[in-house]
Amino acid sequence: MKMMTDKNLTKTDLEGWILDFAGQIIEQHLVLSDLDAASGDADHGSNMERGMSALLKSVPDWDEVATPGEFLKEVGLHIVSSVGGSSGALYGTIFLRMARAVGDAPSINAGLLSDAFEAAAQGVAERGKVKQGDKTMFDALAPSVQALKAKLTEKKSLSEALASAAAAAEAGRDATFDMVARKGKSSYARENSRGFIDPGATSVAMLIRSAARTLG
Amino acid sequence: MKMMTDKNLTKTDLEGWILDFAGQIIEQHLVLSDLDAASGDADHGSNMERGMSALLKSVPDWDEVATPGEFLKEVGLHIVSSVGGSSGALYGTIFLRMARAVGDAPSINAGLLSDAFEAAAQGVAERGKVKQGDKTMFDALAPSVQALKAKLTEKKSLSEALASAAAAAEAGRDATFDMVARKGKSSYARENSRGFIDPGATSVAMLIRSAARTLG
Amino acid sequence: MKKFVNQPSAAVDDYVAGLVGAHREILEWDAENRVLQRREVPPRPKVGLVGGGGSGCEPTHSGFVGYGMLDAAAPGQIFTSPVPNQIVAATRRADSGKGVLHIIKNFTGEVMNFGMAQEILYFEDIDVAQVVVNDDVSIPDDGETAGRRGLGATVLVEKIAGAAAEEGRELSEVLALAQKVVSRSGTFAVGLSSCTPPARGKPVYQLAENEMDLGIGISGEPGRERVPMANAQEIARLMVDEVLSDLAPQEDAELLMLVNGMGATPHHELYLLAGELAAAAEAGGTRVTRQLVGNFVTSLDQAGAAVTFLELDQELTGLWDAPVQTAALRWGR
Amino acid sequence: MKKFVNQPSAAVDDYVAGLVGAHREILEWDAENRVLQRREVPPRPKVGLVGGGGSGCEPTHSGFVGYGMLDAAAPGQIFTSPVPNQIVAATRRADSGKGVLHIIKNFTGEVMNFGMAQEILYFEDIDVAQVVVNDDVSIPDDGETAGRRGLGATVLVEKIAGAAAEEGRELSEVLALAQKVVSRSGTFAVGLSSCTPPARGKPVYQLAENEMDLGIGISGEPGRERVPMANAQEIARLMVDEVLSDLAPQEDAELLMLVNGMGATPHHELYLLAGELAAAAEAGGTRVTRQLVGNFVTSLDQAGAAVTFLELDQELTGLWDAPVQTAALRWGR
Ligand SMILES: Nc1ncnc2c1ncn2[C@@H]1O[C@H](COP(=O)(O)OP(=O)(O)O)[C@@H](O)[C@H]1O
Ligand SMILES: Nc1ncnc2c1ncn2[C@@H]1O[C@H](COP(=O)(O)OP(=O)(O)O)[C@@H](O)[C@H]1O
Ligand SMILES: [Mg+2]
Ligand SMILES: [Mg+2]
Ligand SMILES: [Mg+2]
Ligand SMILES: [Mg+2]
Repeated sequence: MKMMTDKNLTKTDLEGWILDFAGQIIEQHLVLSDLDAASGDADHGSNMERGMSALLKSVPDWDEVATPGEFLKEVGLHIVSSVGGSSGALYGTIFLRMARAVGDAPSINAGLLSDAFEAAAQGVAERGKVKQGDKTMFDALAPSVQALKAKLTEKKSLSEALASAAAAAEAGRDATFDMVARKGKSSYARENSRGFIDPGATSVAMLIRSAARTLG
Repeated sequence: MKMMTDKNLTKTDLEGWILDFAGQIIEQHLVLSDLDAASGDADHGSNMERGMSALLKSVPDWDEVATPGEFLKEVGLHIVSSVGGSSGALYGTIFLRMARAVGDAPSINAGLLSDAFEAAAQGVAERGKVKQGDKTMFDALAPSVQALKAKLTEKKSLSEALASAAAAAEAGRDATFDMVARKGKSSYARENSRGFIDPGATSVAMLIRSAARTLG
Repeated sequence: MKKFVNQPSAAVDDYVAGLVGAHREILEWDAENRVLQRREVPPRPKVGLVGGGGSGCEPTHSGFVGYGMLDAAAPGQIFTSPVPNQIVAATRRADSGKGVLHIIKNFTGEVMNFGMAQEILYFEDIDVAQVVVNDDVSIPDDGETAGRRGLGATVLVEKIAGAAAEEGRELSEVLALAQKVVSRSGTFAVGLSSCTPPARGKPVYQLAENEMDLGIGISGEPGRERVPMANAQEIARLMVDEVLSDLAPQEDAELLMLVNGMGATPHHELYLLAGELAAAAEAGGTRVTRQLVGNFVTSLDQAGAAVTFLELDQELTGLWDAPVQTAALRWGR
Repeated sequence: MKKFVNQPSAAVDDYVAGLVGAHREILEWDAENRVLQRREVPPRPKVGLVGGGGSGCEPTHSGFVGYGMLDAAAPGQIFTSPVPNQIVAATRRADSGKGVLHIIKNFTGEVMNFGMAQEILYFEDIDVAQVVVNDDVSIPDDGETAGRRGLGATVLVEKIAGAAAEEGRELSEVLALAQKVVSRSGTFAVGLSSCTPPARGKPVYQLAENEMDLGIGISGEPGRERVPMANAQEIARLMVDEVLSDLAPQEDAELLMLVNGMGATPHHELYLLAGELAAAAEAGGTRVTRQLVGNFVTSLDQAGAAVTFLELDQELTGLWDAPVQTAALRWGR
């Protein structure tokens, strides 16, 4: 459907991604809060919804924003300054690190996109002092980045690679079901956090699925 | 069953009455509180229960108390100082006024008992600034006193007169169902107080029924 | 029932023990007479102030015993007014030769038991005056009820009369001030839930999830009418309208506003409501120059709130601002 | 959901409006930066104190802005820590040249957002120190969790560090005192109900009628374990045991005890519980020499209570007793 090639994503493409993601979040926010209710504080959906609604309102006014890097930075700053909570800092970090990674490139090819996602995952690991298996969004993000990289190394198309990344994110999300949380508010529930899917992993899986849908 | 005549009630007879009444209250106190819950503050049963339990504990120690008047006064003081609330003041008044009416008579005949009940009703009317139809205990007490007096005037036995008084009290109690409260906490509910039986009228009906059972 | 309570029948005693333990510098419990009293007898004679009423409405009156407010309080059982003996003992304690003011909330039980206490005190050498607080505008003044209940104005009467007594004024002046506060106050309360008396173990009544109860009191009895739940601004307008249309303060009046939680209403909601209440009052032209927001005249664990307005003048404002040091109200010391 | 609230998304703004309106002499709201600050800039330079955290825990931190406690607070959305921009603005406001102490409750979101604020502030000419409050003994210190939460000790840190700052002490000293309070404090909380965030409109979780939830926090997340409801004395013993076995105060230690309601727990129950808590603590040989009882670190409309013990010394006691004048804590002025 898209007329661009696999390889060169513009600011407009990224905007398509983020608007799609924002739409998903706004649609699903009650589900995300319900997931957070199981062992957290029941606000992941409303946090993300607040940030994404504000973003949707504000994006049309970003006249100055031309490059993918500027766009990602604006998204990151916007999230940092409107979401709050863990997810505000973490989603903010995701986009700010992606922005740093893409620099002032006028467009993003598959390799750069993969580097940007890797930087994002690295950022979450640092900011959250988190590793895989801690039952957080990192359990969706890390495997999706690995899948993306692996597919691209195998010279698959970006479309295929992103599809695989989305599937990996969803598998990672589902794998949090059996984990015991070691980070974030759910960790206070210890053993009782088992048997629920992590809300942040769920929203991250939505983010990557959106990327596959809009950027692939 | 009783070996005494109709006419001469001793302190021991009165004690039988009050102990019977106390037992009834303790057994029925949840019902009384539930009645009070309909438009009052749901405590008439627990108020009366507290007073009657304390009374039951204390009666065996009233060695000095010899005359019916002394006994009634002791009951009244005891209620005034342990029940609190409207019913504490009102039941206290009932027994203190009865005590005043019987004075230091060594025993009570039917006429004196009738006078004592009349004084009690008068006391409630004064203390509560209440009249018939206000949906209070007075609606059970007043007709029972009238019935008692009427039967004795007709030269019926005390037993018969008390039975008639108890029936009148119960009819008065039931008549409160359709009334709108004008006194006490139920009066705040105005129209909404209709359709419930008044708790104080219910406990007073128990008091007179007890009298019929034990003094008749 | 889920409460921090031991034996329901010991709820009042256990509470008093905790209160006195936490405020030893202020309070003392006379267990025999069941009177809560100021630890320190005032250095010079002053008019004594005595409050009393059913428990479950804390911090009324227990939390208001101390410098600048009450000298003694007589707590009854839950929702049951104290017995005359307690009131008599509290009065004796509060008396330092200048007489004692009884502050009575207009509830049948309270009026009757204070009345019996006064009959007893008649024989003693203590001047006793009484003020009956009846600020509840939800009860029509038509003689068809037990009359307007004493609600939030009780706190204002105790604070203002207390400050006057502390200044050394005479009983007649303290009484006149208390009556002035009553005549210039009105309260309206809204319930969002019922409450659960410990001895009962279950709520007094049920409110549906979408209902609120207009015109409630402070002992769990149902209110005047149940209406659909509304938002804070709508509720505030309704409450302000109920009070100010009855109180009819002067245009431009300075008002003291007490926003009172019924026990289970959190700080966040009370202040949010306070903002809407002040806005609604000021929209009518009055000025809200003093505010007190918190759970002060409660009904156990009931959710809900009441607003009390007092039309101030310079004297009342000065006495309100005067120092106070009690368990529940403290400033200036 | 039955709450005094308008648009759920405006709950924080509407609350702040009410709070500031009721305490104009103390507070000011910087709406652009979303910072709640002292109206009066201190007459001479002092260490600034900044608190911040998710809303819904009021009066923490909003009710503690004022003389002797915080200079500014950054309230987040309900149960959501503030964003870095707010914290940066609050820090600028609190700075009067002697540096600023950030008081951070140990929650992931709070730690990360204060962390991001510090990265920004790094480029400004303001000394910033931080104390992370983590007094919740219900969380094992085994590295398998986000770590002990910051609960009731937050109030003690803010009061004691605030008094030290007011005395004119340097940032390093104020920080050291704050850390000393943290290291000598422990808290354990028990929930009797869940709570209802306005945006959610229904309770976070359900507790059965006969259950209580041990080891809860302050943002509605379920606690450590659900056990059958017990009476106040049993609950108090359990709570005291949890805290004191962890804190291990010296034999004969003097303790400050904060008995904190979670939002919907009435005065009557809190003081009743306080009596049992003090008795349980003193049965172990310690002495409870200071008490504070009320709803201070809350979780919206949750029912329940927490106890915090602080092992006092002369310096801490003196700073605790020093004057304070905020919306929620006031004495000595
Ligand atoms: N230390 C951490 N590292 C990575 N992700 C985390 C960490 N802590 C929490 N999260 C993620 O954040 C999500 C919760 O976000 P949210 O509910 O919006 O914030 P909060 O926990 O502050 O209420 C969790 O589901 C988890 O995926
Ligand atoms: N003014 C009054 N005169 C006579 N009886 C009254 C009056 N007010 C209340 N009562 C009686 O008292 C009963 C309530 O007693 P109780 O519940 O124990 O006291 P309270 O109303 O103080 O809670 C009512 O059912 C009514 O019969
Ligand atoms: Mg959350
Ligand atoms: Mg009653
Ligand atoms: Mg009662
Ligand atoms: Mg949160």
